[in-house]
Amino acid sequence: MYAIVAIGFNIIYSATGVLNFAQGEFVMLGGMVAITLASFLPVPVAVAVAVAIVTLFGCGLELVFFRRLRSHSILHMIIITIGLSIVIQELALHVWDEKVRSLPYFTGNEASSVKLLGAALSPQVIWVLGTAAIVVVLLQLFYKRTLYGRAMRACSSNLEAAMLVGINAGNMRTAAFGLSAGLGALAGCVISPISMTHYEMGPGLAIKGFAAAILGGLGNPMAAVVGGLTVGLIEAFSVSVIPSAFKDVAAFAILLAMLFLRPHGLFGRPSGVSVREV
Amino acid sequence: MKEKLMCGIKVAAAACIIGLTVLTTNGAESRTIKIGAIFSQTGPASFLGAPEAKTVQMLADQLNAKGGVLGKKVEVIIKDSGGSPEKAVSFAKQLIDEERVLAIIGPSTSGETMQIKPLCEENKMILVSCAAAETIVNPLAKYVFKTPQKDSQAVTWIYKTMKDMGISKIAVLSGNDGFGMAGKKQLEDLASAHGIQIVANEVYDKGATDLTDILTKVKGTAGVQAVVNWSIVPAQSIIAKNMKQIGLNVPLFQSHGFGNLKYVEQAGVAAEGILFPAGRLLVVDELPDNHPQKKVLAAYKKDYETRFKEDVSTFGGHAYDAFMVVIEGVKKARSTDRDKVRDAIEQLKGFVGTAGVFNYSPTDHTGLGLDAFEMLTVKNGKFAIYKK
Amino acid sequence: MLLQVRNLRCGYGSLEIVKGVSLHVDAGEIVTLLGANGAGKTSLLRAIAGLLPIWSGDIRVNLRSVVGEPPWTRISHAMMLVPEGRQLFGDMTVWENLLLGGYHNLDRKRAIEDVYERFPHLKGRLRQLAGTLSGGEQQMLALGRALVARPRLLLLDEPSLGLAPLMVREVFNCIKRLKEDGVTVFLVEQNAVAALEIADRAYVMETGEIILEGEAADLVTNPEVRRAYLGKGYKEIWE
Amino acid sequence: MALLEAANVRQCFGGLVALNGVSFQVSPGQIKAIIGPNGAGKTTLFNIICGLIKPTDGVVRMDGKVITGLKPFQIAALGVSRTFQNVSLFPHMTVLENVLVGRHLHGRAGLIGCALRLPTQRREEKAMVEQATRLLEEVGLAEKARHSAGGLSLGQRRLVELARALGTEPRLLLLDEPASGLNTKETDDLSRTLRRIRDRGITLLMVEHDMSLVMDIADEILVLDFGVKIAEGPPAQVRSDPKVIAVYLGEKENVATG
Amino acid sequence: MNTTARIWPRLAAFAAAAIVVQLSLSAVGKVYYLTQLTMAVYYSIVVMGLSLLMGYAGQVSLGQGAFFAIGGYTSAFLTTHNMAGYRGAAWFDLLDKCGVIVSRKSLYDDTLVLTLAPWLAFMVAILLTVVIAAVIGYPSLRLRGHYLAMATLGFGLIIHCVLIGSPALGAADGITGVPRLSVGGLAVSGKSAVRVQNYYIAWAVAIAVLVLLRNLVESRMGRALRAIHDSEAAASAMGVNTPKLKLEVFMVSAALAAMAGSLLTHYNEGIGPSESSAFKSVRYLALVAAGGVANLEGALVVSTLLVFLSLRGWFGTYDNAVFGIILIAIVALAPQGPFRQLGLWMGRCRTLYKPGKEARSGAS
Repeated sequence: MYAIVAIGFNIIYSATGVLNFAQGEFVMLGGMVAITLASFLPVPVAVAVAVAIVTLFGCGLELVFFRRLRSHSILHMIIITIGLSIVIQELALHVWDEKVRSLPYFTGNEASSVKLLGAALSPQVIWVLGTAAIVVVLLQLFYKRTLYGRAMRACSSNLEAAMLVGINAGNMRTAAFGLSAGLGALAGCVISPISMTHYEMGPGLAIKGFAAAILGGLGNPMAAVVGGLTVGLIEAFSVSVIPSAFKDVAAFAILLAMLFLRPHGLFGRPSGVSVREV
Repeated sequence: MKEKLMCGIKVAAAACIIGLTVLTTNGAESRTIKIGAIFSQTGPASFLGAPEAKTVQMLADQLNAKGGVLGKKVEVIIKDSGGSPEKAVSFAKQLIDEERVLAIIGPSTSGETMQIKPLCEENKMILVSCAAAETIVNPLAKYVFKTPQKDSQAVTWIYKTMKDMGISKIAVLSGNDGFGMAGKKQLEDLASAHGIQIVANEVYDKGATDLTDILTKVKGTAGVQAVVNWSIVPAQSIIAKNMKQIGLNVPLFQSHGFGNLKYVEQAGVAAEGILFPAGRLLVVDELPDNHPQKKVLAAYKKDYETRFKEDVSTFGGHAYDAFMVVIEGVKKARSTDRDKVRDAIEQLKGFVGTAGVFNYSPTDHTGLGLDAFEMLTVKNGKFAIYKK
Repeated sequence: MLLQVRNLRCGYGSLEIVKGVSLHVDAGEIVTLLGANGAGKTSLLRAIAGLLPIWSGDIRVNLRSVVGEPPWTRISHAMMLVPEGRQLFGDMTVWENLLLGGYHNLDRKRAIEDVYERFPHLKGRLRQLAGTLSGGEQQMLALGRALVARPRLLLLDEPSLGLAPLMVREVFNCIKRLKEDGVTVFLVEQNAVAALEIADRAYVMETGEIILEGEAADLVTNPEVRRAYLGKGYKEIWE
Repeated sequence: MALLEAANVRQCFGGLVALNGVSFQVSPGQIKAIIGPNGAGKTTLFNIICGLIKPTDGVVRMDGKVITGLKPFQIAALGVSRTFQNVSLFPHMTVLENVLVGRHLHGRAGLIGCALRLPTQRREEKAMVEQATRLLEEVGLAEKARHSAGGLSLGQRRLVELARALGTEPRLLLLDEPASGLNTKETDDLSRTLRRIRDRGITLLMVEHDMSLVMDIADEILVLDFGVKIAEGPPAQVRSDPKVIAVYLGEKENVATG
Repeated sequence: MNTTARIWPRLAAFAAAAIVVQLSLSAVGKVYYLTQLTMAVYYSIVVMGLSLLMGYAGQVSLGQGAFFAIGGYTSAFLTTHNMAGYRGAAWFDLLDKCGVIVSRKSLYDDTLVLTLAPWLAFMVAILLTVVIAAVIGYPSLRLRGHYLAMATLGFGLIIHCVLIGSPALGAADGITGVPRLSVGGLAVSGKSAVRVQNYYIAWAVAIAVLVLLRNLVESRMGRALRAIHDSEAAASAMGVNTPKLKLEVFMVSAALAAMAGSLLTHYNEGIGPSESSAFKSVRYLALVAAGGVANLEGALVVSTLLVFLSLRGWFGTYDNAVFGIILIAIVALAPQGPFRQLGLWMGRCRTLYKPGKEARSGAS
């Protein structure tokens, strides 16, 4: 689950160099929209439509708030994505309300479980894992096999050269936002039955997703998945070592440790992260 | 020169805005009774504050439609604290100093209540809190009351039920918020008195989305006969689901915070059989017609649900009680003098609220006895009174 | 006139780098722009390619003004810049680099085949990451990538930069062949002798202005060219 | 003894070798110039000397003390100052403030002293302003002291940068293409200024493309090509070196035969 | 550089504004507005500290709320934790002999409460925060941009979790019953009787901070700081010890946050964990942005105003949204800060009317 959020970070970061602090809000919006639609549409349709709507929303966000900016300094990017995160949350609070909602389980119900290697898992967990796996595979195909995906990689590799060969960097940026929003929304839908959807869920997810992305190394979807799983495992494991009230502390501590020691991630190469470079 | 000019502009701008606030705030009117309310309508505790604010607004409208009390209209000033204590303090000071309200209802959380408790006490301001923690009324403050049932009573109910079921070894899980921590303390304090042994004791993040890890740990602990969970949403539903998923098939007790059908819906079939103590608001339909609370509860439920198109929750009920306690105090004192109203509230006996029948006294500012609770369970996706 | 720049002014921040430059390139020509470091050559090219916003003046490709258009539309005017320092997609393969060169060229398969023909060297390295190529190979790839788009006007920014003499020769030979294939080349070089050798016409730039222009053959012997490179009084120094 | 000594300095960026075992010495009081075509590794060498990058191999010594591995500010404290190829002024500060930053090393006042404006700090500040003003006068920009550094012309920026570098009272001053972008008159002024600086006992090491300037004022010239030293010696000797001519003016014969 | 001449008029203006506001509010009988104004002024101290860090040194911090909370909590804990149980322990006797133990009666019953003297707790609070800032800042400040923001945010969240999870610190309820902080005849306290006095104390502290920071910015260290912002490489080459200076400024801004936290805790007589929430830190960021990133006076004015309105409950349930919108609006419309942008617009208008005069851009 963190993995999908981490992938979302990756997509926008590599295409635009922006770390989107509002990434968690896409997840929340996906869940919220799907839940609303599910009241009169079958669940699969609702999820599909929700993902589509949030994708458009992500594109719109880029068009409205990023396309026209005069300054693209990192400080301003941080400020504006944080601002968006808050405003989207508040919007969600006033559009929906403070209540916690959830989608019905895709298969089975709340009490059903599947035995897997001795561990009991909810069928929804299988859904989540399956979705993450499929997303990663599709993303890899998209990036490695399609012209459009390659163009997106080109933008992150060398923006100026990409523009020179005729890639419309503006559209790429919009597409990256849309893609990342859509994936976030999808994540929001599949996890909704398990962990429910709440207007305030975004930031917590975002920072853990970021921890996962950092753990894996920014700019690499595969590594993000490994990072996501690692964060989840460490969280689960930490419960048996430290008081569970401090479970989140463990996750954040990992984030800090990673940032301080290996900001380019476990698998990444060192690049423009730390100051000591010319 | 330019610097001076800029400074002048800034200062002028500041003065203008402050001037504006002065102008837009109405002067006090003596023809109305002002009651202040501080609820956490937004922020992490909004699930408490939002229904509370709605309830109080609704009650004030209803009361005024009927002509008010003592011939005066009631004006409710609701402030949204967002769950921040410093805002609660700021608002309390406003309500005390500027609005000179008769009483303050709320805040929603015990943390905020504790921050303004000394403030109200010093300024002789009636505070009727909607938060549950024991520390609000213990140590006793002269002007501070509360309406939710005591945690200790809820715990007593749970332990009594356990005894009847023959359970003696339990696991305690609690969320890391004020509610969870307060409940945890009561569970620990009262356990030995009821012959209960806590063999596992875990705290988790209140926003946690997956508790399988903790429950697995509990499952691994020998001799756990029941699990008590003390938290607020959404963990309450998650815990029920996770227990079923990992096959931890012992009875699950929840706190009185489980009082909303929504949580049952979220837990789905996993909610079946959950036991929890609660006021009777949730099972109003099951109550016999001659039950003293039946009329009040049914009316509140109907009014709230028709007006706001959402299920009534016990939290709104706490605000109902708080508001009505103040109004009853005014009626009984036949005065809007704050000290007289306070005395009247302290002497209030047999007032029927949503949480139970209130009997305040100089030593008890909670007013509710053990009978305020009913042990409830979930049956077919609905709340039902638990019968042995 | 394939490319026409009129009275172009541009710079960074408040610093004016290019101070009113006018020049033109006719179809089928190789025109070279010479000048010392810091003369503003690269800024001028970046402005023409749309990477640097211009302050005033006009840039026309095929008589149509391209001022204000974003850089990625330049290719629709059949114009392509090979920037200074190659600017390859270093973490992508050679083949992917070529493919992206033909991002807008629907006939890119054929175009890539043609590039193989031109640079047989690249064909053996299709799966290699562009960043791991040697300097000369990178320059070949940069040229090749630009050619996949089948530009009629090719802007080259210091293609000989950092290359071993042997490679420089190969690059310049290649540019000469391009002309034979009907591609117009606007070449910015600091290797003046080599550039003038293959160019038809040349401009010399100093501190943001064009100080000299003429037939390449004339300029080879023009002392001003050397001056622009080597500073005043070059004579006493070098001869 | 040499003031600055580089021994077998090697620098690789990824697979690219920017410097391949360069050794040279700078004697006190001389003006030494480094020339060579673009991409020869001149600026890289400067960055290594002043500590912005750490060489892959080799050492640089100042007064016989190894300085490779030290932070730039530590090297600056040893008396090495520099200007930048692309003029790296602080654009949001005034000209005077820029030069005052150059005086940073010679101030004592810490954060607390500055915040409280202690008398010692005030005296120090006054002295620093006087010195900075003097430096600006020296480069002829005193009247621009209060202007924003961002609004100056390139030539003026170079002068401010020079004044700023002099503010650190260096023993060795590194100049990265000080004449690039300057017109003839400005270049003449610059050459006079540089001589004056040398006469004050400051050793100069500069990278420059303007041959006339280099030949005019340099005591010694080092020629780099592809990260390799191909010639070193007094101007007269270097200018007659056929290798240098070939490298600098292009490989005429090769192209002709190609 | 004649800095004195530039500072005093501003100070006089602020002091005059403070006095005018107080007098006019007293005159119209709305003196209670001073309560929220006082709180707002304390918060603006945090904002000024962050403005120094962000605007002048160019480093982002999303951990200011945590520093505020560390300061506040330390003060609150030391002045409410009853040490009566430690009587007889050697360290306690030593403290007692130094005269730093104070006793008072409990609010609700007659038990004797022995705590550390508030002024000492205040010192300890700031010191502790500075130490923590040093520990966390040393590795953090090697990062830049997004990474630095995330690192400080992560640190803030850790502090938040620890505060909420620690029963000794009141867990989710926070700490209440903090006594007043009195030095000389003055006391930081929220009692309505000393409201006016406290209003001026807050302003005095804020203006003092402003003066100190102004001095700092326009001195040797401040120039070095701004140099780092413009070009770290060039600053370093000029002999500026950039890592050390950045760390020092980080510590200064943390100390200011802690000071504000401690003072406000005494003023409010308590503190809760929400002070350390990520949103609080974001709010400080918004206020710095709204004041104009490198504009200490702007930060003071804007944050005092906006926090005042927020504490008055002006924004109702849209409180958070307002700050989010400010963040977006500033970046989208006035990345230089509203005052500077206003200056630009005014300058443009002037040139329209007087075409002969050239507008000086960016002046303020």
